[in-house]
Amino acid sequence: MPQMTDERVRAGMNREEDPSLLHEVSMKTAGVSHLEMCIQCGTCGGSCPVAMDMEHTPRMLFAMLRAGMREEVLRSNTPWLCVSCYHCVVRCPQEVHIADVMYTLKGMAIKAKLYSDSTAPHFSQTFVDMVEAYGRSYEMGLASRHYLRHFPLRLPSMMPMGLGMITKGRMTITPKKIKHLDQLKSILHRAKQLELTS
Amino acid sequence: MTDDTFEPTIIGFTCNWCSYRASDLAGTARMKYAPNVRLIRLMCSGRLDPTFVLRALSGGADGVMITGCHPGECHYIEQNYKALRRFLLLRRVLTGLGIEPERVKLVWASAAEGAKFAAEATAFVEEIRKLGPLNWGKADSGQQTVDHEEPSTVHRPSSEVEVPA
Amino acid sequence: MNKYLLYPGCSMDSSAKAYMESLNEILEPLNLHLEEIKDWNCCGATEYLGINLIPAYSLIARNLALAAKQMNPVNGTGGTRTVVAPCSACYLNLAKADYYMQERPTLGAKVNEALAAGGLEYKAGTLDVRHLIDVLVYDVGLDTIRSKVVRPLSGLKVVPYMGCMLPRPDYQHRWSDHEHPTELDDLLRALGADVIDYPLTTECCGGHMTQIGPETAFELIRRLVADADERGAQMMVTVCPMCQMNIDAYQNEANHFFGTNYHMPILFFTQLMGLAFGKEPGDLGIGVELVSARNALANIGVEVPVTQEPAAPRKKDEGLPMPRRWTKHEGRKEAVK
Amino acid sequence: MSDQKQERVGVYVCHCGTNIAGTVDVVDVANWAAEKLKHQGVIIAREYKFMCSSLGQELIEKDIKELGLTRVVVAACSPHLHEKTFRTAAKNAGLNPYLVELASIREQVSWVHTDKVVATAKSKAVVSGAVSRVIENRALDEIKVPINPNTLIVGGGVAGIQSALEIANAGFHVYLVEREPSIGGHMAQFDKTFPTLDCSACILTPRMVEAGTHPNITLLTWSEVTNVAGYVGNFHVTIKKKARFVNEELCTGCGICQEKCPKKVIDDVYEAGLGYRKTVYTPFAQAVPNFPVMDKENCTYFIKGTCKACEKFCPTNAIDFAQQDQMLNIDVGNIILATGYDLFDARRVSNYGYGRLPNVFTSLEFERLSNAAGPTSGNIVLRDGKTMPKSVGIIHCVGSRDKNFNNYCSTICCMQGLKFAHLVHERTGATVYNFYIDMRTAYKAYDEFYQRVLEEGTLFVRGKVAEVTDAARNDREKGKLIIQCEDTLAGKQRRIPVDMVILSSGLQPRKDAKEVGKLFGISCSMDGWFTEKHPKLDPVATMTEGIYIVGCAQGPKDIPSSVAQGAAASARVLDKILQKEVSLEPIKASINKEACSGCRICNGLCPFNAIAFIADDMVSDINPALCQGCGTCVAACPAGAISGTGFSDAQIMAQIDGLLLKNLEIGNY
Repeated sequence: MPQMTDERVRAGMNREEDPSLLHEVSMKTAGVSHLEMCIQCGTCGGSCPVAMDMEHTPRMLFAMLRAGMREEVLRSNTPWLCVSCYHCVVRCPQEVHIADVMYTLKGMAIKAKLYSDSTAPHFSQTFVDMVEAYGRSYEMGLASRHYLRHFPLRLPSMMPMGLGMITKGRMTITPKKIKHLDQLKSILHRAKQLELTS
Repeated sequence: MTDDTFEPTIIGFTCNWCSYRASDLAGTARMKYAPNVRLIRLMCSGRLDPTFVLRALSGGADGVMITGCHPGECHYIEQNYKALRRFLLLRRVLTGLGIEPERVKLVWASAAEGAKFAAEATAFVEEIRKLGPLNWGKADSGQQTVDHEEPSTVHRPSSEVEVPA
Repeated sequence: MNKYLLYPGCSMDSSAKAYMESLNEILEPLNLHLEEIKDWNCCGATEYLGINLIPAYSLIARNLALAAKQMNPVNGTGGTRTVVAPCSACYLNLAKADYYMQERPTLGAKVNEALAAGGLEYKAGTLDVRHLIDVLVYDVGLDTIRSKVVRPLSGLKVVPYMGCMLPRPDYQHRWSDHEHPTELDDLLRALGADVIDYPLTTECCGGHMTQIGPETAFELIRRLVADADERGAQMMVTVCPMCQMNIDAYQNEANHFFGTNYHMPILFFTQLMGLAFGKEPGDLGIGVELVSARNALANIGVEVPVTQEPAAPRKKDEGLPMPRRWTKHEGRKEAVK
Repeated sequence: MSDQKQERVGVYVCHCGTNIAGTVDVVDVANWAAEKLKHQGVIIAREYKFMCSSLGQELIEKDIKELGLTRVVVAACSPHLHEKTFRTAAKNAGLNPYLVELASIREQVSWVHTDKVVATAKSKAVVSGAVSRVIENRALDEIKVPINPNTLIVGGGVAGIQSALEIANAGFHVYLVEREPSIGGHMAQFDKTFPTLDCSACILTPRMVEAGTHPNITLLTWSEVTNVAGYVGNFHVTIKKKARFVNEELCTGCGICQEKCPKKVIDDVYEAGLGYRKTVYTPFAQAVPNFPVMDKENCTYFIKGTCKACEKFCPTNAIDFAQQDQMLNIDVGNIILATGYDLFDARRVSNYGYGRLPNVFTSLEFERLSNAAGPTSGNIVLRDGKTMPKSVGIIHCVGSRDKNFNNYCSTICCMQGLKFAHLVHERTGATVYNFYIDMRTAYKAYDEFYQRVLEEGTLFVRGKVAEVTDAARNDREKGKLIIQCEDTLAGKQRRIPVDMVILSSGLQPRKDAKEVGKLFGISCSMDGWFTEKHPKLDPVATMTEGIYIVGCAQGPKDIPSSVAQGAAASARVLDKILQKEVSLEPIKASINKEACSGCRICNGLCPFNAIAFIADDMVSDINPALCQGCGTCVAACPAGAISGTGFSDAQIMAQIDGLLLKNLEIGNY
């Protein structure tokens, strides 16, 4: 947990800083991230509709990236709360691709097994599993499995909604499969190999 | 025919008012670009006599970059339009001579566009690298070895044969 | 030009089937032909991108590759290079993938290497990815739409809700504004509706937070619904299946959470177009929303037939097998590989 | 191909400290030139730390005298920087200055490449090109032209007024042209000026009056420059004096016409859209000149054909509905452009709600609101015209430092925002918030002003505002404007409800800056400001001799800097005037009449009409006074009968060969 680093600092040691972290995140991000260009103005943190639940505002997270605080950044719940509304992206005066940086940090956190106790990684993974198995997403399976696992107590109050969705024909009970699932699977298989080499 | 070791030699013509100043700006801003372009300053792109281009290509250049002010921004009102006309004609002549017309490129760059100048120069070098050496006026034996006293990066085509312009 | 390729997206035949039904109803009056991309797959929503980069973009790009193949005139689509996506998230993913594959050629190359494993390729920039409302406002045109209105929606007080993924990040510069775009307002006005200025029109509905952090999402839903209610709206009108789903299906839950009692129906803009064009509510998927629009529509004399209470749900859910469960152990294997 | 006699060439390679020597092996370049270019006539090649220093120049002068050099190549920086330096050095040593060539191995080599081997090789090629070329150079004589002592100043804001007064007080004539009905510019709209809070009108009006009554200043307001021809010392300028519909000879400026005019329109210029004016008007009470102008677009008489209230009441019969636009032609020696700035259009930042939310104001609107002579008599009130705000948010950097709008810092907005904070505090006692990214209070007594505003209790929030909205989330926010931002120092998102928002909008180039630049033959930067000759050492001159830029036309700046530039440009102009003549580059085309076939192809090519066909001789001829030396005719002549001095075919061909190192083995040209 984060305290470990702080304790080491207290013991007179330097905080472990990774000067290459910012560049690493930038390069792993889709498109040209412009992450290096951040001027810490806080437009992102000001725009974010879910900032109230974030441990760090996006701006703060970028400052931590610059400071090379790998562990703290990857443990932050911030990327997992991002709702991809792109308000910060279009308002950012430096054109930082903030939403895409959040995706990068999620991926890095999963690989480093450092994400906080958010249920989001599991949700994403469940979704991915489903898409890989069927080629299409499948809300019924996704929602029920996710809720069952993470919000069992909320499930009863959610039942009327789920029931409504089913009775109104808005939640298919059976998943749809695409025809050339094999093709998709080989593409994704190759893509995963490429991901590891990049 | 892409040859990784091939370093093109390119002659660049600039006008005194816009594009040479763009290259100055690229310099003051320390923007890096491919070193293969050697510049000649004219007063105006309208001064560009097509025979200059032929002289350069026959003399060992693999490509020629002609630069000037943006249309409508010429220091001499509209002479860059004349450069444009000559450029289009020149490409036809080159095609007639069996030379890829892509070896001559026209770039507009204002005095403020140092970054554009640098990017265009680098891009053009890559385009010419893809086209390969021109070897105009050389024997079929192809590339002569470069004078050993020359650093290998200065690509000096054989100069034994002079081709009249 | 009235022929387009259609990328429907997964929700169009489930949670947003009303969107699809109503879309089908308005195609004929507007002389639009949409040809579905054959064997399209899920775009990955916002989930896939958080796991892996190359697979996420390869998943999206498979659709682009299939569409590009299909756009070939000899295959009989009329040769259009425009892909229409009615879902904002799908639109964003497809458009963004196309843009990033150009902006970062190394990404484009890797994605194509992956596509090659499935015998496909896609040259970024080949297609033009656009959202349904973009095509309706800018290609079909408001004048044409206005000319098809037989039942003006005057008296129906609506707030236009564009959501976030449509006007942003907008790398293609398609929208009038990132904050207060007017396309949906203009369209609803063309239908005769009383359009209320809605400052939250591009605020977030909560996205996937309804699944992973419901309490965060409830607050976002509350803000939207409360402001619409405050401004006297009878309903919200949306262009996005995810927005519709969150505001419709989770509204009661949010009410529950905050002790409020909002009743703010939310319909797809295509449903209102259908109504204005004189179509029957039942054919437009009206009635399947959980927060009923019945009372709101009564204001303009539209009667929504009562949906039949379905039979009791199946006693035993014997559905199809679920995909493998993801475990930490498995994740590790993946990483080591 | 060339003279029988071989030229004696000296090559001088500059280290420029480490600027060149850090990337180019200058010793190698010099040795190489001495050895490989010997056959071309290079008899000496030296390298030196700073060629442009007096010691460096003496080195060249000494060699010219002692070694009898007939040509000089200096491999150093861009010719645009030091060509003149080395030409003067040559001249001092008795060598014609045009027999010197600069080979740029700094801007074109060392600064743009990193690999030392490659850069050294390229430098050799560049030197080789210059040596080949310089051999073909010919001695030329500078052309001297007399300077017209009159000066044109375009723009009557504080910078233009300052320039005009400096020159006029020195005893020379100035034409001061202003597009609006009165001089004064933006400064005339302000209430107070930072950091001393002097009343803007109190310090500006005396200057305006002085300019308006100065015997050496011809004031041309409500006028625009439409054409500029000629060159330094001899510009021919056409000015459109728009019809005022008021006879300036007869008008006494009594103001009765304004009083009697029955039609009011919104004043978008002087009152920034916040107040009204009549259709016959002077923009403000202290206007200079104080003759009104008629706004033809809105005047009832011009629209409907009846009214003429102004005419009826004018005691001196000065109203003249038949007045026409006048075209004036004047000759001047120098031109100063003081065309100012436009305010950034805050509607473009749609998340700040300007234009949608009534109580969001721009900086210029607030200036009028706080001005005692403004529409509210200086009462700071909301858009309803009566309610005094209890809380005010001032947002910095609106449209500035933002890649979505303008990249640059507008320089004045921080101080402007602090001034607003002070005025709001002083006049309303409201709670004031200032939202900033970085507080930029450089220059004399500016930071002290920041301290003062801090002391007054203004609440500073470090964070660029994300949005201003009227969508309340709770009762505290109801009916307010909510400013949402991240307080970056507290690390928390905040929503601050206020009654009024003031946008400290940035400055941007005039929307017609590009056309104006074209008119005067100067260029604009990427951002659209006029480009100065050198950003540090020559900030008021331009690439075009005889044209100067001052004030915000050159870039955003405050009043003290604008005034300083106005004065600086005047000093430059006076310097030129006192020299009485100016030397021009002798780069001209000339026609060899023997070779001319009289085909007349060149005649139509010249944009300056310098080429005429002489029917008697059946040949074309070039007027050297009109020729600007572009060389288009030289390149076009099918008979090769036209040659261009300084850029002859022989010079360029030789340089091509030299750059390609074809000169190495072939020997003498």
